[in-house]
Amino acid sequence: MKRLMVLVTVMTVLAMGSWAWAADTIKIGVVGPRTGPAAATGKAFEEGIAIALDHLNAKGGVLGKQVEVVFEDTGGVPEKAASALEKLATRDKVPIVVGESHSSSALAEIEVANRYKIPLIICEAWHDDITKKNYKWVFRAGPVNSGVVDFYIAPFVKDNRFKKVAIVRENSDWGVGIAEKTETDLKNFGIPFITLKVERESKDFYTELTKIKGENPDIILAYIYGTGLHFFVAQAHEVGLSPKCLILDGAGPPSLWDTFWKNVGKAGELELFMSSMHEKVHLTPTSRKFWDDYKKKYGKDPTDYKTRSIYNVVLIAADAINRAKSTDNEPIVAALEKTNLEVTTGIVKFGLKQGTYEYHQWMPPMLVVQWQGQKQVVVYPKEAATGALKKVK
Amino acid sequence: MNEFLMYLTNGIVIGVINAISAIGVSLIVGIMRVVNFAHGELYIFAGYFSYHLSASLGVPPLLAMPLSIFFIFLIGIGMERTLIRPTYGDEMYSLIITFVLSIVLQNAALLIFGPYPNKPPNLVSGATNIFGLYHYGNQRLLSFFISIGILLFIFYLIKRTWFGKSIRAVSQDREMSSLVGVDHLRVNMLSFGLGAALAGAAGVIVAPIFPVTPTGSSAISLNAFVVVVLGGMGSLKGCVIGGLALGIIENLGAAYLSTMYRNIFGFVILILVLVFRPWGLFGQKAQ
Amino acid sequence: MGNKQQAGTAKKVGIPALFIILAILPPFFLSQYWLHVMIISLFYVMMASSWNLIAGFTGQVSFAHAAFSGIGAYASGMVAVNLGVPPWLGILIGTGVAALLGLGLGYLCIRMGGIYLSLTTLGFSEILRIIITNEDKWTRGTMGLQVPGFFSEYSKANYYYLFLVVTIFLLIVIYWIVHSEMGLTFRAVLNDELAASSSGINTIRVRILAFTISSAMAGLAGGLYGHYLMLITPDIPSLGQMFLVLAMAVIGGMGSFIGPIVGSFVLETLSEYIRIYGEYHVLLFGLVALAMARFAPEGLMGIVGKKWRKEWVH
Amino acid sequence: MGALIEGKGLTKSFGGLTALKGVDFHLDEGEIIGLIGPNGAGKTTLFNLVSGVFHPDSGKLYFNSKNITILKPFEICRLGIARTFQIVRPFLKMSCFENTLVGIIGRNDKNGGKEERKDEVRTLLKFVGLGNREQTLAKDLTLIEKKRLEMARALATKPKVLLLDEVLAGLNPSEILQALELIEVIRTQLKMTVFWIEHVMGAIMKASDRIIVLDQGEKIKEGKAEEIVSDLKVIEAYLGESDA
Repeated sequence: MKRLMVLVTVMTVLAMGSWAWAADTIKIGVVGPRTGPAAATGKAFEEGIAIALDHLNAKGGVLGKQVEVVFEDTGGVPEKAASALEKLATRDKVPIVVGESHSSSALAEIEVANRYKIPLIICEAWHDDITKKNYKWVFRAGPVNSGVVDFYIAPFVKDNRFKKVAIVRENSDWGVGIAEKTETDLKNFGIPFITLKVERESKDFYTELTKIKGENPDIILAYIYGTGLHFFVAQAHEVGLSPKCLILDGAGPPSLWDTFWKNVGKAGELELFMSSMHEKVHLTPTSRKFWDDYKKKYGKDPTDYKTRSIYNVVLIAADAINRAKSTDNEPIVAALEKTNLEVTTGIVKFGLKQGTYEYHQWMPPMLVVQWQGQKQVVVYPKEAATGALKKVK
Repeated sequence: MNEFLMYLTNGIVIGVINAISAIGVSLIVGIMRVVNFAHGELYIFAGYFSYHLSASLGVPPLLAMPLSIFFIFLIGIGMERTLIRPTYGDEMYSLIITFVLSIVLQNAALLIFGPYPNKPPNLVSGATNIFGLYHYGNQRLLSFFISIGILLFIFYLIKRTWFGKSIRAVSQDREMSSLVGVDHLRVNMLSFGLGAALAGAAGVIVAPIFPVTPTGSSAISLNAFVVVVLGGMGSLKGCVIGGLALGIIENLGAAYLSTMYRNIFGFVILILVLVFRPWGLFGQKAQ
Repeated sequence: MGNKQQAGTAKKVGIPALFIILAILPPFFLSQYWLHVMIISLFYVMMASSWNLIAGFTGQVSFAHAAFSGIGAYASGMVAVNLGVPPWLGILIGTGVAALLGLGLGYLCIRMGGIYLSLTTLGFSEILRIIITNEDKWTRGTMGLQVPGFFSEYSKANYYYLFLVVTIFLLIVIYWIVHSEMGLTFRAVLNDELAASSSGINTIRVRILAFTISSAMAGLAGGLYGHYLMLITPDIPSLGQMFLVLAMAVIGGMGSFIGPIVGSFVLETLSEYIRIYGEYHVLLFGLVALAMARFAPEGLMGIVGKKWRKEWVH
Repeated sequence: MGALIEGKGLTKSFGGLTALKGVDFHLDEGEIIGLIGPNGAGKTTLFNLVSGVFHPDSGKLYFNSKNITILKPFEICRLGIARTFQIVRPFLKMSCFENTLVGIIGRNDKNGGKEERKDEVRTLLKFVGLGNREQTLAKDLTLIEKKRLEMARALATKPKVLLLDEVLAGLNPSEILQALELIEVIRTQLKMTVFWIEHVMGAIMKASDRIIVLDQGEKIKEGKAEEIVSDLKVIEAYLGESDA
């Protein structure tokens, strides 16, 4: 009986141990995958956050207090993502949350944000619905599927006169959404295409590639996020599909990870990928400053553009709190709606017209980059191009 | 037609590797009545060992492969001594121990090697045009021949050597074998090590083709279990035929039925076998 | 003798009653966050205790327990999303589907004995995962199925009480089964299958029965869990989840009534405290479970003391 | 009116080893029948066939003229054939009371309330001499007590035939006498037929109505005790064993 009581007491004490910290810092919540198949994104986020904090705190922080970040892991899984946001809202009681790079996770998170009425700025989850749902508390300062396809991928395919497209998509919200949008646009342009579904963590694509080869396309739009893309690219070369048929990595970062060249070998030559960052393309002074400070801090050039995306949203969040002069949700949302802030990719202004995905949405300009002799060459859009698209006859 | 041949080739190559991995499981089940759920993790560890040995430490890939297999053999022996030995005779206990062990090893791999797939350097690069019909990756062809070599070696080991005879004696009749002077604790330990080493062999062969990830281990274990049940527990020949059958069925199924359901075909057959021939396609019906 | 028995009865009724009174209190002093932890713990109590019913009391190691909770969750979630069935009814449907599939699976593989059951249930989990991921039209695959909650107004306290009531209900059923003649046959089968069979016990039927009941309970727990999270993902029927349930039962003490309950609360609370170490808490739990299984097969309950345990189990 | 149990041409082999070769036998109602033979003669295998643990490779088994060759152990038990084991198999982690109760549940009849069943268990435990051991766990019993407990469990299924596998092993002479009395009571009061394997020759000769002798899987002799003792083949079989 005594043991029972001890047990009950211990459990109660454990349960009551609340996490009340003295609030002498402003805490910004971050959600993103630090573990799981896309843990590289978490690493990129960490670097971007560190630079953002350096910049913010050097200027005296926010509302006179130092800024601190609470980074909750989502594992790239919607269930964990929802629970991560819930923890930030109920345990850490942060005034605002930023981040995320998986559409499926983001779609789970916006429901929680809406439930707890906590402002959330998404940076790298592209699904239309994230802003199309028109939740008052949800913003996005990053690419959106429809925008990426309408302004970049579809025109790129059309302008470069590709004759037949193979769309290969993973089974995720991002994959499904961006593939559907691409199909619509290609239909409008009258370009023939086929679509194949693949598993994100698959490692053997011989079957799919053999099928694609039978259709004889001249470009593959690969909507696969993660190292799966590497094996896809390498095996496409093995079965003799590429480089005659080019491959466009519709997300981007996987083509920039350290492991890319190791995994694909010479099959990586002429591969294309989406990006919002290039050594020679600096749209704002902040972009230059970020590039320089990154090099100073990490001793190398930044590769994954998501480092910069998270940097941007931390700055946007800090700016909103500063202007709201409060850490309460309503004033922060009001301030966000009036955002007019220069970040690395341009000047952020959120759309306010309800009814479409453009509500609370701001999209940075994107680039189509090609690996040419292991160098990144911007090949689209024309006005930003640093070289011409190379094809193999 | 060319496509069909291509799918078939892929099925056979993967089937042979399946067989090696499955023999590792089958050996341990046949001799000790222990299902090693940590089989897939040993395979993954071997893949990472060969990657780190060759990519990070600069050991030549051809040396890194046997070295990794040997490490896994030692790990297998260690596992048997510390965790598996006390479970002999208690099926439930051994199932729980090896399942928990698989989770521990999987997470240890995440901690040590990180979540990313890694591949040791290819021994050969490029592709060969097979009879002018289709292109096939050279590394895959090489892996196929190495696998055949390993299979022949295992058959020799088990059919022709003293060790193989003791193994067969113990798996047929534990009491009889101890009467004729076989030290079955020692046989258990060595065969557990051998089973582990076979998981490792499959791992190092596959790693350059399909890079290993810590989270991929359970699929590998399941694959081996399907083959073992297909072929009949404890049957070597069954493993080879079961492995080939699974490889071919999966690849043809993926090609002509559904790529997404690639991994389900094996299980469907597993369930059918369990319903109609629970002792396996090639095993013997026993009481 | 009569007095002693009365005192025993008083203890048997009094202690649970005390617990129930204590259990009513948390929403009055716990933060939302810790209430959430309590709710999740209650889910694990249901899972670990019902798994213990087959593993601890009939000696069958099923790796499909998380899968059955997933079946309950998806069945209930899908009828809610596609047909507008209210969650209250949905979870009953989910429980029924889990029971039926449990019966079918049990019928297929139990007659072949322990190893086959474990392998088949593992394969079943994998089949389920593949189907859920691929039939995204219905299940939304890894993207997660968003489902309605139980209450129109979201309230942690309401959910807590709902979980509490169902958990207590399940525990009473389990307690009743274990102490009934059915429970006695479970234990007989666990102790010695041949002897039980030779004493007229239809061991296959007993095993299938235990497996079906336990699967149905997992289905119920899963349904509740899904409608609490309002998001159903393949993580619910995953092997990772299965491991947590198994670890809770093993660490708490298999084959004891209290063991899995204690195990669930201890591990879930602990995992909140060591969450800052990310994924490593799974590794840590694994190591603890391994050490327990190897050196203290009766779990925490075996360590805490046999006398105390006896009062409860017998 | 045929035999209660009848076996025809029972053959069973394991791997390459033939344990039983075409054995015929029968039990009549109310008999006490002894089964003897050297080690490895196939006695326990015969019990395992009758109780459904194994099924014969060929041959048939009848109980009350019903074919029971391929029934499962629990079905055979419910028909009225109960057994004990040579190497005892009580439910170790259960009390004597619970062990016996399993036998009653195994009957699968819905007769009797909870209290009646409890009384029945107590009566049975007293009958086998474990009246004061109700709550003791089976694993804490002595070997002899475990054998008694198995007997109680078997009796609880209310069998018409009781198969006893070496229940006397390890008993001292006065205990053997008690046990023989018990067997006699089982026949006269409980009206059961007893089929038993025993190595204690004196006892089995004294208590059995008829004796069956197995050697190397074959029935070499059957008859009354006197006939068995004087039979050369039987003596050879046993001598052969002591030589080995």
